[in-house]
Amino acid sequence: MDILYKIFIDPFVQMGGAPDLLVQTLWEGLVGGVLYALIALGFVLIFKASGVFNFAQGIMMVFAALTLVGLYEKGVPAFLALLLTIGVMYALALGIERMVLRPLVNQPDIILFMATFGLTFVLVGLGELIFGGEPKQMITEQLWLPKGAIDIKMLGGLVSLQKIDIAAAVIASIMVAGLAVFFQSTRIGRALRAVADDHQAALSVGISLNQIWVIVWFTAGIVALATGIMWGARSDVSFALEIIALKALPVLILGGFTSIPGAIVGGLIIGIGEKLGEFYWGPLLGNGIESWLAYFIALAFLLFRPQGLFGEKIIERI
Amino acid sequence: MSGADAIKPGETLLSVDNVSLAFGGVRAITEVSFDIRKSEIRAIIGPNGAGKTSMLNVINGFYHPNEGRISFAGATRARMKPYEAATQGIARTFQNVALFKGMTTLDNIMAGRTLKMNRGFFWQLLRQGPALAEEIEHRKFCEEIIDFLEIEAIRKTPVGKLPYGLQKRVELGRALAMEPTLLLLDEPMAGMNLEEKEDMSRFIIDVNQHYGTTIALIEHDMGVVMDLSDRIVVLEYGRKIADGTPAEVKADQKVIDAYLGVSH
Amino acid sequence: MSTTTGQPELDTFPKLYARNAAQRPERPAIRRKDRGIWQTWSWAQSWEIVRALAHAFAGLGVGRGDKVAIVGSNRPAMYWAIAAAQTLRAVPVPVYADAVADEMAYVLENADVKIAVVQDQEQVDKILSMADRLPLLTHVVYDEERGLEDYDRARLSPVAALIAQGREALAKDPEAGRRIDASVAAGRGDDASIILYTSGTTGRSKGVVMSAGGSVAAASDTVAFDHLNDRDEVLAYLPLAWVGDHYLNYAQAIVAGFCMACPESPDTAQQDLREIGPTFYFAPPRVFESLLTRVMIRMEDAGALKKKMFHHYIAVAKQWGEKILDGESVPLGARLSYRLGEWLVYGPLKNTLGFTRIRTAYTAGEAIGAELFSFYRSLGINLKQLYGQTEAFLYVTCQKDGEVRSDAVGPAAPNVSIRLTEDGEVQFRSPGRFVEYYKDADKTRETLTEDGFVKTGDAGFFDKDGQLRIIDRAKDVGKLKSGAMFAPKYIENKLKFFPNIKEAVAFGDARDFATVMLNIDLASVGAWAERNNVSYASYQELAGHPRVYEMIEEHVDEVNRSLAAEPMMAAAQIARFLILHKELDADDGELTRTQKVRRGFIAERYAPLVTALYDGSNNADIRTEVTFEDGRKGAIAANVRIVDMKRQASQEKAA
Amino acid sequence: MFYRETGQYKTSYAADMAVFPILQDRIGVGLMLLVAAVGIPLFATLFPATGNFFLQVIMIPFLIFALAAIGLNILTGYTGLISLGTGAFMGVGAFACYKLTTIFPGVNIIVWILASGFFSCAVGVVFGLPSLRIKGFYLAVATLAAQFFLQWCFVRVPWLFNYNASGAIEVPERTLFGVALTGANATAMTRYFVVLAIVVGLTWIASNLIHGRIGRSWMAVRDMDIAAQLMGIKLLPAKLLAFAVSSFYCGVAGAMMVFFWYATGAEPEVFSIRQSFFILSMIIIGGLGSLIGSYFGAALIYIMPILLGWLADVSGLPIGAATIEHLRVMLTGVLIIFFLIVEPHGLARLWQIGKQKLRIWPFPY
Amino acid sequence: MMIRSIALAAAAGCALATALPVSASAQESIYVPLFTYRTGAFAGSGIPIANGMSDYLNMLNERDGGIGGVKLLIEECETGYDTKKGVECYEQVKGKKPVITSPYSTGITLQLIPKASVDKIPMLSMAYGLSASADGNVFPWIFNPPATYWDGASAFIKHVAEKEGGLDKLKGKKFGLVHLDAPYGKEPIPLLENLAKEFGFELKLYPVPAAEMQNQSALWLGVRRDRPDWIYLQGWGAMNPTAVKEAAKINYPMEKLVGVWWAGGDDDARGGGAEAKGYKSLNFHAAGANFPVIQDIQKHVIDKGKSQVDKAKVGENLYNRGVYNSMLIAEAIRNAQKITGKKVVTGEDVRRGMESLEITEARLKEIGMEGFAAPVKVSCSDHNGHHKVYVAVWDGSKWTKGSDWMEPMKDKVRPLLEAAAKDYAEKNAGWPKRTEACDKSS
Repeated sequence: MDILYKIFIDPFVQMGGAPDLLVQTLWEGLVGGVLYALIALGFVLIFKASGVFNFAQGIMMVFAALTLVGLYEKGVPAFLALLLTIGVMYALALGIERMVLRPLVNQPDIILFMATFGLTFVLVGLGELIFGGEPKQMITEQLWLPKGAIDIKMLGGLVSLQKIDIAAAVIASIMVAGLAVFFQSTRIGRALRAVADDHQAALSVGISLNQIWVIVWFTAGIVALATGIMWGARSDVSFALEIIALKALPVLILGGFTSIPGAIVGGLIIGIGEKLGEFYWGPLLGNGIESWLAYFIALAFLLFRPQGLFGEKIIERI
Repeated sequence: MSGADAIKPGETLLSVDNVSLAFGGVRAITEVSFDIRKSEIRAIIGPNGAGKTSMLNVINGFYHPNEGRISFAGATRARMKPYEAATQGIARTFQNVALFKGMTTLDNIMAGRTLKMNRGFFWQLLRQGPALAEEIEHRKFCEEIIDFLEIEAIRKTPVGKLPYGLQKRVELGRALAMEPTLLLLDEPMAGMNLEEKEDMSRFIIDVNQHYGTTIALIEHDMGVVMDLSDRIVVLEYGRKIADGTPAEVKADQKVIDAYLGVSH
Repeated sequence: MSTTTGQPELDTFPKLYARNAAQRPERPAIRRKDRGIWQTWSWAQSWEIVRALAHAFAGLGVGRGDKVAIVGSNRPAMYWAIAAAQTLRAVPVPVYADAVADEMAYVLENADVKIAVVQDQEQVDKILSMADRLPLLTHVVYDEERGLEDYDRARLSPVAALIAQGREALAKDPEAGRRIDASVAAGRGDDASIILYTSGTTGRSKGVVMSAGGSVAAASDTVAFDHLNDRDEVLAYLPLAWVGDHYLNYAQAIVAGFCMACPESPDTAQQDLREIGPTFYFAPPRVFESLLTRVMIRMEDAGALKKKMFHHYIAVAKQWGEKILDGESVPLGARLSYRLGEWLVYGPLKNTLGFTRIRTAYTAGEAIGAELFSFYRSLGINLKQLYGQTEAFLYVTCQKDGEVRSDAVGPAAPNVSIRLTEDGEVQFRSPGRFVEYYKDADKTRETLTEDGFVKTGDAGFFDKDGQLRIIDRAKDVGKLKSGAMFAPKYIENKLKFFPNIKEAVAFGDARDFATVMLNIDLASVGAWAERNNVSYASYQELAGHPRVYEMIEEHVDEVNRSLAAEPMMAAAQIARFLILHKELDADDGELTRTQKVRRGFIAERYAPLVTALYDGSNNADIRTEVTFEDGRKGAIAANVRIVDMKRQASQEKAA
Repeated sequence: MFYRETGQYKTSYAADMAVFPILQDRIGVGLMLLVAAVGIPLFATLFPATGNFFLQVIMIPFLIFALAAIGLNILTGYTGLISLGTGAFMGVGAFACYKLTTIFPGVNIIVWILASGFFSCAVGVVFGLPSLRIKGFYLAVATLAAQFFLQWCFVRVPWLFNYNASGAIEVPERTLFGVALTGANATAMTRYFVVLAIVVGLTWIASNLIHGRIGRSWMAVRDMDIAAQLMGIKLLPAKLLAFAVSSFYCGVAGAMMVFFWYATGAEPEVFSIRQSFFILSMIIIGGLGSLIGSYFGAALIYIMPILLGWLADVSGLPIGAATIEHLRVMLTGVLIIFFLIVEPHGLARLWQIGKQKLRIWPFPY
Repeated sequence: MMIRSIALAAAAGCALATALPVSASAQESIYVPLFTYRTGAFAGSGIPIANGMSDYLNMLNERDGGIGGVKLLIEECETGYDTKKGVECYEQVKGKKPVITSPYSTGITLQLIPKASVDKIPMLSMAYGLSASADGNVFPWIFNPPATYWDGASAFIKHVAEKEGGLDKLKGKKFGLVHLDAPYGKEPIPLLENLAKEFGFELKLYPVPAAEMQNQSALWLGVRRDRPDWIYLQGWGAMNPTAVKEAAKINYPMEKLVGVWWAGGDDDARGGGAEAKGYKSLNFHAAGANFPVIQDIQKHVIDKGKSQVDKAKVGENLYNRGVYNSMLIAEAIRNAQKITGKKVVTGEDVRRGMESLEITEARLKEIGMEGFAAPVKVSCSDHNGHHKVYVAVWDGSKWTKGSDWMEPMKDKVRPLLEAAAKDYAEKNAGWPKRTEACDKSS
């Protein structure tokens, strides 16, 4: 009975008992979720347009952040470094398209997946070779990102919102909105959507698939850079961050591999779910359950909706 | 199986009773009833989108009808899983060849024997003794089919490399390996040239005569259908509009209007 | 001198069969690729089946002297049926399975066939369609059930059922077994063993009757000559009704006790050959030729390095291979180089061709090009030539190991005597000599001399090594108007040695000069065309292509040079030639079933072309009827170009 | 070139259905086994220093990884279910073996190595359950749940590591006929022989399974699951069996890794997600749906970096260990991509093509 | 067929075998391999340590021509903090007769502990690895001076008691242990639990899964909820800076956050920025470059361009730790030379040298390390020494000394440790009894 109480009653008693903590937990979950969603967004962009399950998305995030910080450390002014990094991400997209995607066009998904796996090795090696393996401080201030916290007294307690987290949420929203506008209202964006729906159709519109790949990978690179800056600001910039990127995977299961809203909503559900789980139920198992909780949340969802959050019910055609 | 064996040629093997099927709001089949008699060749025809393939899918359990019943070999059912259909002796081929592309012709046909093979896991580990004996026994059976379908030369060729016509033949072989009581053929001659169609027709007739297999087939080529089948069901927009011998169907005004009148 | 003379009781095939079953019961007698594997029957099993079948045949009324037609491809059941008939002292009559109904009807009618053992529905249908012409035919036995389910069974039985039935009867009734044994024992050397119908280059086929004793004796001689034993294996892929198959596979197998393997189907014969890897092999030159053509074509597509290696070692083989094969002394370096070549090229090549295990191989039937012949020999294949005839039960001459040449066919086979008449015709007397032409005493008298020699109808001479050289059919050797000798086949063969030329038909008898009609080889020229960017849509278009003409002209020119080098032939150099717009085809009667050209028929059929060849025109129109595979008839029309050749001066002096 | 298939005809189905129907292949396999069982040990005896290094650093892990790769290949290559939980399943085997041998120290360790496979087998089946409803990459991600959950258990359930203060598996010494098989006193040679025997035996069994009814039903599920159902193949049991067998192999590999390779102990970290990816890359580079490919993949992915490092060493270039490592990592990635471009179906396909070329040598096709 | 690949591997191996420089020139020099990790997720801590280790030994070669006139053959082997590669490194160096190994990874250490006695190569796991290996009677070949994790945890409690006003004030207090959820991180738990019982304080555990090192917000929310009075941080790599930042985020008082010595990297604290000011970390050596020994390194190695170190980072905490580690190795070798009278010593000699190592204040001064570290003494039974540590405080830009050198609670640690060693030997059936003779301390 005791255990049942601990599982089903106690956490809610706690929530009610310290609503400020609940709000704080939700906020942390929200911020974590936003960042997961951003990584997932990178995956989705690439998967949608080129069918590639980009395992290297996590490393791209680290690589982007590392390039930014590394350039700064080498004496490049912060905003110039940011511009240069964007350039590097473009070059990377171009290189990947030329040297990986193009030779492997029309290969089965798993082969492309594996190629991106090889890509992670290349990026890890390259990143460490150029910038060294030491963890680096994110140049938060130099990029005019806010520091400190806003403490709000509420619900009989204190809810502390880190400005950087607020910035992260804002930037994430701007990026998502920007992408939405990009997809809806620009020629290239529409082309991208056409590619996602039907490669043939896209070709007939007169858009080169190769160009689209470059654009998509570049866009994913930009998203990775943004994510890298945010995560870097929360801890530091090192290759250990790569593992965090795996968190985007349950988000993908939940949201679907091709759905941008899915990635965002999935990210938030996972982020909030795992923070609540860890915070209120984690102590039952001695904490640290965050490492797998997200996957179980995603799996549980999947059992009820195999098509994911925003996927349509699949009728198997024979 | 014994149920199906007990039925004599000419008696009803399968009856479809007032079956309706809908996907979401789209009605694929509406209140269709017909029967298939043992040892006959039964054709299901109709214009594209008439619900023919859906009908086959209902018969072998891929789709579950929203309404109506299906009786096979005396047993009536509302829901059945595809592998249950397989155990009961219903085999089929697909409109778009659904072979196991990574396997050879022989392995594909051997896969059709899966249900008949039952040596335990332990012997499978060793692939000796009873397991090997069983493999050999079924290999012999499959070789008969290979011989029957004249595909000796491609026995060990991966099916992915075969031309389309041969793939269809291998698929027929795989279905035959199940020793089906009822064989469902979904457009067995689609995309074939004249010669291949003649071959396939010959095989279908031979299967029917040689093994006494009951066959239900969907086919677009009217000439072939009229020649091959004993009786024909005509569907249009998911409804049955005619049912009878080729001659009767040919003479049916509704069929002429709906189907034969349109160039196909 | 035959090995069986000491044992008079072993003078028929059934007796030998029984001996094999007793002496080597476990050794394989016959195999067939069927249901994916080589189904094998040992001599004991095989003999048991033959006896059962014989019993069943007897039940169908087959008795001594009755004729049993055998129609089908090489399959154990067919061979068993032959043996079963012989067991009953009946006479098997194998018939070409691809014969059209009319041809077949003639043979069956002529042979007074009582029952027919056929392969499948196709043959059953054929025979049923001519049933009214065959009043004597009482029963048809078939091997394959397929498609025959609904046929009236009164006069139709499956061979398997007969065997089962016979087996059961033999098991039940010891008396039945004794009857069979008695029939075997009663068999005598002068029983008719088989009737083989010759395809005949002209006219209707004749039934060549062989005696049991003679057949056994002949086979025993060659078995001893080539040291064949019961470890040998052959692939029975030649037409069952042809003497070659009956002799080389059936007769020799029974005498030597070796195993004969039947291919799965004619389409897979090449693959089956590769699997079985026969130790004794026979093929007509055209088979070797097309194999070589295919080898060369496939090598064309190989990488440069591999190609270079291939040609290098082929050159090495050309230089040393035959010497090594003949046991001559060869420098160590060459030997090593050859050894390397064996590992890199010859071994794998023989392996892909299925020749790895060959101990003895023969070719015969027509002349074989020196290049072609030595190509195979240089790889280490003991390829030899023989000269033979149906009337001789195959062997007349054959070459001894180590004394092999391409331009001659060897000395007389063991126990064969040969003489040449004054006008050069070759005549022989041999143990296997035929008894008579069935029901054709006139023809028999025409062919068989008083003293028991057979007139071969071939012209030839013995060269200085004592090997026979065949020039042509004696009656075909003609004279140009100038009186110079014109041997059409000799010219044709020279032309056909070029891979690009598939067939050649030479004219010139009683004419001013020699001319030829040619068929290009589609595979070879097609490949050449592809390499040289010559596009074409049909055989006809390719055959008429100016560049093809150019190429063929070079070949003809080369032949002329070589003819000029031979005093007897120099006058018959080719003055004009044309390339035919269609392939000569047995279905159109242009070739015999053994793929020999029927010159007279062709001259008639293509009369306008022949006229044009001699009236100096540069081209001619021709329209010919053709028979398609499904039996439909059609016609092709074409305008064929004719090319004038420069003739060489006779080089007698220079040479 | 080496092949002389002429005359190698089959007169029985047993011979025709043999795994190596061609004599030359059988000779080749025999030679390989001879080299592995006699040649390599001989070499190691003659040159003990390099020999030991060779056995310990190259051969033993190579064989173990090959076995794990075979395990994953059964699941991914043959049944078409991608798994990213290999590392954890290996861990289950290792921990199970540790528990078994410490609870029942009297039973021979080899028995427990094999028995431990059944534990990972059971765990594999549980985590294979979602495979009925989800496919492809979705399933792959779902298997990550197994990876992270199990890894968490390895750290968090002290019972699993016998409450060791080190928190790790401490491999006790186990002997067979007085010869140490595990622990620091077990020579590389002894361990090599045990590993070789187990890996060869299990490879043989895998080959048996794959060539029989079960293998066919797996491949049927992989190639066309709808049609497979129609053949009477039940998807869930077939998939779960694949998970079970696959996990068994991974479990045994994991147990061997700790007991016969590391031989003294191992931290849970060994069974991390990296291990999963490591094995996955082996089968993809080696060739999906190929046993030999599993060996090739293991060789390329595991041995190649060692060779690269060694080459850098030998080359004597004045570059630091870290730079070499960076280059090595990069080059590994480049080679993975390179091989995928050259032959997306893996080294096994290259091998197949090469073999075919030899069979039809000197012809190009 | 699969075996063919084995042959391929074998062929490759043969090439490898013939080319490996086996026991090259071991006679003229002393071979000291250094297992380092300059790559991978933990490179941040690995690089300064690796630099410190190499630079000190190189300095000895440059300045003194080695030890006792014998050159040191120093070779780094990159492990990437990966056990797999660590084992590879070990096998690679084993053939070349190293006199000592220092694996610099708890995982690799655990691997190598049983091998050390078999291969006769002593192992130094300086203040890491298996705490129980401090028992020289059970682990004659393993050395882990100057302090174990348990010493560290006890020192933390001592420090707290000092600040709170005595051990008796601990009663009813709440302590948190934020640790990496891995064997290393969990190591202090048994000791802290014992002490909790004894002194009546409450212990709360906050494990950080390895995959979540940089995602700790939920954990720190828990800290905020539980409000522990003090927190001990047993973290590693990227976990540390994240923890410090998160602590700052929830406004946890920095002076009550104490890290183990491995949580005391400059980068660990720097990440927290200004808010990290006051963060504490245990230490057993000084940070900073103001020591003669560091000056010598600067002069003889770095200035000559023979180091990979970034000049700005010389004297950082972890760099100095590398130096300290190498100093222990060097002193053990020197001691071995002294005991045996040999110049070129073997692994067995160095084991003896290590076991009778005593570095006094005087000796520290001699080697330019006065004030750099506390004296060290190792004995046959005590391979650790449980030496003094101090609390370092981050002043916002560098580490400063925040307390005096203090003794850990040796009396609490030692019994626990001996029990653990006994337990280890029992669990590892057939663990060899110590047969090595004992040298008098020099």
